[in-house]
Amino acid sequence: MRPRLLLAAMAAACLGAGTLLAQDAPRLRGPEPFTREQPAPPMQRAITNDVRVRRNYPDQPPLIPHAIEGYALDLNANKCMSCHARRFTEQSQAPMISVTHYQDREGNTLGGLAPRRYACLSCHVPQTEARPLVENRFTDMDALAEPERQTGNRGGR
Amino acid sequence: MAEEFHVSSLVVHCRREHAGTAAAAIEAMEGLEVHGGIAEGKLVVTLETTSEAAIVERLNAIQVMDGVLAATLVFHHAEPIEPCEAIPGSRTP
Amino acid sequence: MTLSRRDLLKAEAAAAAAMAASIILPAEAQNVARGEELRLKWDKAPCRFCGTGCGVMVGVKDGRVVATHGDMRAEVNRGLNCVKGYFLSKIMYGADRLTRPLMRMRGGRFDKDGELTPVTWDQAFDTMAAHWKRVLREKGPEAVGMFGSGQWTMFEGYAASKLMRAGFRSNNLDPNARHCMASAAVTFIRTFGSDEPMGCYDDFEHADAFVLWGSNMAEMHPILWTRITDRRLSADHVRIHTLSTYEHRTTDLSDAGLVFRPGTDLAILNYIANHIIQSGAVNRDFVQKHVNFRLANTDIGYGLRPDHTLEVRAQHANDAAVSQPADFDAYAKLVGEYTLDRAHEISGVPKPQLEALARLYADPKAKVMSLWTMGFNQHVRGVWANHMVYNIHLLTGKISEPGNGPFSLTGQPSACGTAREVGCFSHRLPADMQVTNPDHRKVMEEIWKLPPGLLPGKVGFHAVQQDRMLKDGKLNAYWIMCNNNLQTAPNTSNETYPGYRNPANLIVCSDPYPTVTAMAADIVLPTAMWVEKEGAYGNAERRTQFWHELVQAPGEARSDLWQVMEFSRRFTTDEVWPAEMLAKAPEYRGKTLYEVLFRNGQVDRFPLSDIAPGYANHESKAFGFYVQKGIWEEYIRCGNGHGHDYAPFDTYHEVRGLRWPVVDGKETRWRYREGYDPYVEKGAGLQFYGNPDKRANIMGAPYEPPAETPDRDFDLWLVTGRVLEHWHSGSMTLRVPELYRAFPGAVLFMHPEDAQARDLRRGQEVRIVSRRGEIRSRVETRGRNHMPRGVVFVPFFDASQLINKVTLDATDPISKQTDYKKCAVKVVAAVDRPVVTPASAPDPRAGLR
Amino acid sequence: MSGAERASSPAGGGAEAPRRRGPIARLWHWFRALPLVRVATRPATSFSLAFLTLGGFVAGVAFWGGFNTALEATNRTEFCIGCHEMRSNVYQELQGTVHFTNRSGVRAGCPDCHVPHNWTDKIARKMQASKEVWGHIFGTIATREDFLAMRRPMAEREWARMAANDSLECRNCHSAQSMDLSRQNPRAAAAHERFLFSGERTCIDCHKGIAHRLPDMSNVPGWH
Repeated sequence: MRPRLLLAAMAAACLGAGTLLAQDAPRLRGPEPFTREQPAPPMQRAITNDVRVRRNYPDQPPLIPHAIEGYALDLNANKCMSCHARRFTEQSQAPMISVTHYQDREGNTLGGLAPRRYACLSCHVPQTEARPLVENRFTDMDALAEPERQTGNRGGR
Repeated sequence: MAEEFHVSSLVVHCRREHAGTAAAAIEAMEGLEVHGGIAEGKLVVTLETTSEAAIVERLNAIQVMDGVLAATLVFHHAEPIEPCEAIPGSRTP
Repeated sequence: MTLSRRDLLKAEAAAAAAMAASIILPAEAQNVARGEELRLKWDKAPCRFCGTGCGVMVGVKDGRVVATHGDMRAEVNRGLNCVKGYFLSKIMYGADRLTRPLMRMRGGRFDKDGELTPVTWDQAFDTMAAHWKRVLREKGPEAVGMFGSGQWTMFEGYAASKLMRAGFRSNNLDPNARHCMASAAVTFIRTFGSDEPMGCYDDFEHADAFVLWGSNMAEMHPILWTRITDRRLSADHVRIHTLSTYEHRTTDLSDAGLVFRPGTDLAILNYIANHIIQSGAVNRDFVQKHVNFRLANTDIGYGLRPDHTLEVRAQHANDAAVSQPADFDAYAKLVGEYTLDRAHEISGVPKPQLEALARLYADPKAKVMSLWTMGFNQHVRGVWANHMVYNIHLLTGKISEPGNGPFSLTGQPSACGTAREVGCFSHRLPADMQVTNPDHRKVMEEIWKLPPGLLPGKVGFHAVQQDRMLKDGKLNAYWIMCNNNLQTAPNTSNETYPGYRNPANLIVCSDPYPTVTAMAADIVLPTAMWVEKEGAYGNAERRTQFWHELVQAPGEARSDLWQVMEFSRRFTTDEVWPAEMLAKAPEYRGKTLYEVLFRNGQVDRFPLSDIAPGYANHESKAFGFYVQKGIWEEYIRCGNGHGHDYAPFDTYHEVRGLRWPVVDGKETRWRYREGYDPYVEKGAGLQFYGNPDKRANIMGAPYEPPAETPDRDFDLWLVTGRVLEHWHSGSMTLRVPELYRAFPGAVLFMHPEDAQARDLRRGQEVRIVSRRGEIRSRVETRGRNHMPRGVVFVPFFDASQLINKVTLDATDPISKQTDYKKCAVKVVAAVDRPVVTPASAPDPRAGLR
Repeated sequence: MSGAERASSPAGGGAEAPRRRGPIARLWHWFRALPLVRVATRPATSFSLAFLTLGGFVAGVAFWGGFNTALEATNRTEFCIGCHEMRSNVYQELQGTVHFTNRSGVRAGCPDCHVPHNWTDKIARKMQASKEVWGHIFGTIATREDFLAMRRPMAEREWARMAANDSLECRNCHSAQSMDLSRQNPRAAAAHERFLFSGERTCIDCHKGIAHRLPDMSNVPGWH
């Protein structure tokens, strides 16, 4: 057992970043050869650090930076709203749902959360610590409008 | 709570004959700007405020103006007033 | 906060409002502060993911998509998108986009066992053409095939269909929509004589009750679900009943969640029909005027290979689609066996729940909308299930009117527009016409200006059959476009992959990304996607939506439309048509297929100057005419005047889609109903005019068990499906970091007590084993799905956990659609053992004992 | 109940004496006939005082032990989910939560949250619980529908009980004193600091529906 572990560690150290890429690829592309067995990676932990994530563009729904496990979202109760509804934001210090959420399909402003917006998780999703397998080269409008501000900012995300 | 700034936009349907005066009244309000649509009776208006409450308040004020039929919110975006780099989104691995 | 960012946002806010009000702002107003460089160009496009067909506004800056948001003016979604739709901006920018054609090479030459190597388009196409010609010469048209897509634009599907049927004279064209909604499509035709729903999304705002048959809309059709929840939460009397084999987010928001044993929905449906009859709720007048009764052949097998025991044993495996005329009494007698007790016994659903549902359908005052997707369609008796829900609506007359009707949801963005309307199935031509009907072929030969008798009348290989034929060496030239079939076909290790690697076959895959399928192909062609080309999609409510080319595809990537047309240049009629056809049309001698099919005086009718100013169009530029417009105007001749009317090309670039039939510029919301549908004769009230006698068919059929049922060795039901965050096998969504991190890998959803009984715990690695193969996954006993005991669920989006190595390639014998929802597996702890690469694939016939 | 059925069944006692006794009567006679019982029921004539005292003590211990054993037996999750109402409703829901499985494998069973740990409260709770036996016998929540209809009043009873005892059962495991705020996420830490440590709220005020699904929450303070 021990020698095999050592060997594996050495191999990993030698190959470095190149190996990383090679390991990542099959996960998004499937095993090569196709019939090879793939171990299942561990389930990823949820990100629960409460840190707001910058949006890619203004209309992107904010991501959920906290745990939502066990939160009720059914006909009886909507747990999200017990913090994010306007009247609870002072005690919860959570961001209020956007004012667009008070409008019905016809554009009329309502007294509370519009029923069509009730299923929060259709648009807002929590995140795990999983490292994206492939980089995404999307650039936001700031990058195009103000290229100088982007240096050193995008790499970290 | 951190200072926020909110940008939103409205379409204000007016009676055509009142569109000019409504536009002037809207322009007179703080943070509001009319971008066009006077001829069509559908004003394109942007709002800059520091809270959601202010948006709703202005929206209500516009709705009761003379000649205004309806004011519909189209767009809304909010973010803290600090520079974007300070938003610790980049801390996540 | 810098001034410029604020101004940028303000400019966007103003643009959004202007767009919503259809106001063109003066230039200086758009450029709030910084002038030209801040301006985003906004255009409409339908979402590229599901069949809902949400409207999206796409913001472009410097040739790149930089923002998207829900289109306020789109009637489908009125400004809302689901999380996938909100991230459309990023789907084109995965770092591993394919930008050059790749071909398996060794020593500078094509070699099936070589490595994928960058080549030029000419090298790739020349190699393909040489192989295609050899196969056509040696084996004939039945040995070439194409696997298309419900993600194709309508133009692409049309061009491909033309090339396959008229060019290569082969009907071996099938779309991935076969896996998705063939059962619905086939049953619409069998019942109403015309495909696609009679109602539309406007039903959502009118119904008193919604019944979801095996559909998890909260995850799979989230925006339509917002319209249902809106209705449910806005009107107190509205009720939602959801039937499923497990509980999920949709049942969370339903008034009743009925969990039944896999496959037993048939018994529930027949019980409801029986209840309607027994309680006197049959709408006699409606039935007398508008309905015929038929009884289906029974014991029809499971669409497996013909030598499979189950097929040999089945009495009507070879005439599964046949039915006999009957009358009300015969039908009533058949469903009379399905009493409440029996339905409960078979399905396991508590009686009060069954009774409440039956009463709802029987209540003449309640307007009921029935909805379904994969639960019904991916079903070895999918056609029957579809029939049975129509039966209920036809018995009660609750159909074709606001709030009342059966509605089939679709998974692919243009399953309706491309696969069904344009006719990309192996048995179909455009506008509901069938390849087996000589009159229909004649119509198409005339429209396509072909010599009479050119179009083949034999139904081609359907999706699963194509894989079997590839493996058996009977299909040797194969082009897969715009889908990931090696990941999504059933029983892939045994039935799909061997065909790809069969030395006799050349496999070509066109895709924007290196998918599982692409990496197993011999030639990989880089494809322009979504707004990198001009396109048209048809959604589930018959709405046709257009979009412009907004950005340029990376590198040498070209659209599927360009690829098909460019490939057609490499064949002359002499090479692919028999001499007697050329004798009938001597003017076509020596012409290329491109000239005959696309330079035919119709498709090439519109000049480049017709393209709306300010928009690129890479296909039209390449070929010198407005390709999409020419195709559209030729295509709409197939259905105009026959209940499948569309508006002229340019109209669709202006509007947010129109629902066909579009007659005199007006769309149709409820087909077959006077007052809404111009095809219904005055005074008739209602006419199912798709059938010659203008009546719909009630089809009686019994409950028959699934192909494979859990037993002592394989003791669990396996159900597969999708998740909210990932669509289209994850090929695009997994490349969006936010979507990837929301649901990074597949898991095995399992009841905690089932886990405990196997000494498993949440997060533990397990093997999921069937008689066909196995994969490794991780146990999930919590989260969005609540499994009943004995049933497990695994999503199929994850390329590292290919659950379709485990699934069974049983299909509905009538629609040929695969049943991905029912097979028997066992789940055991994954003990660490060295990874063994099997020398050869497992025994392919090891399907069932 | 099952005894009565057996007695009336033909296979029960066809060969027995003509005068058939009821099951309780038969049991009583059998009990009375036991030699030890016969001795015990006879007035003491020749036992010493010491013997009687000692005997009394032993009997007391035995009774106490038996009582406690019974108490313990009814204080296990297995006992609670012995009836289908608990097994197919609340227990199913519990299994999907952090109180059932978690990182360290500490599990909270039914009694951990629903039965107080100190003796007097426990006995009081047990006496209340006799009502649940009543409910079981009369089928108050025999079906899923009945259960769902009763969910709000039942939940309200538990919320009220926990609000009244300052969430005693939560605090048996989760002591405010033992919390390490640096290990909580900022949102939780801030909420605990502001509401829990100040005594303004008790656990159940915020943490409703953490082990079971919630009833209709309309008009519940803090819920939308």
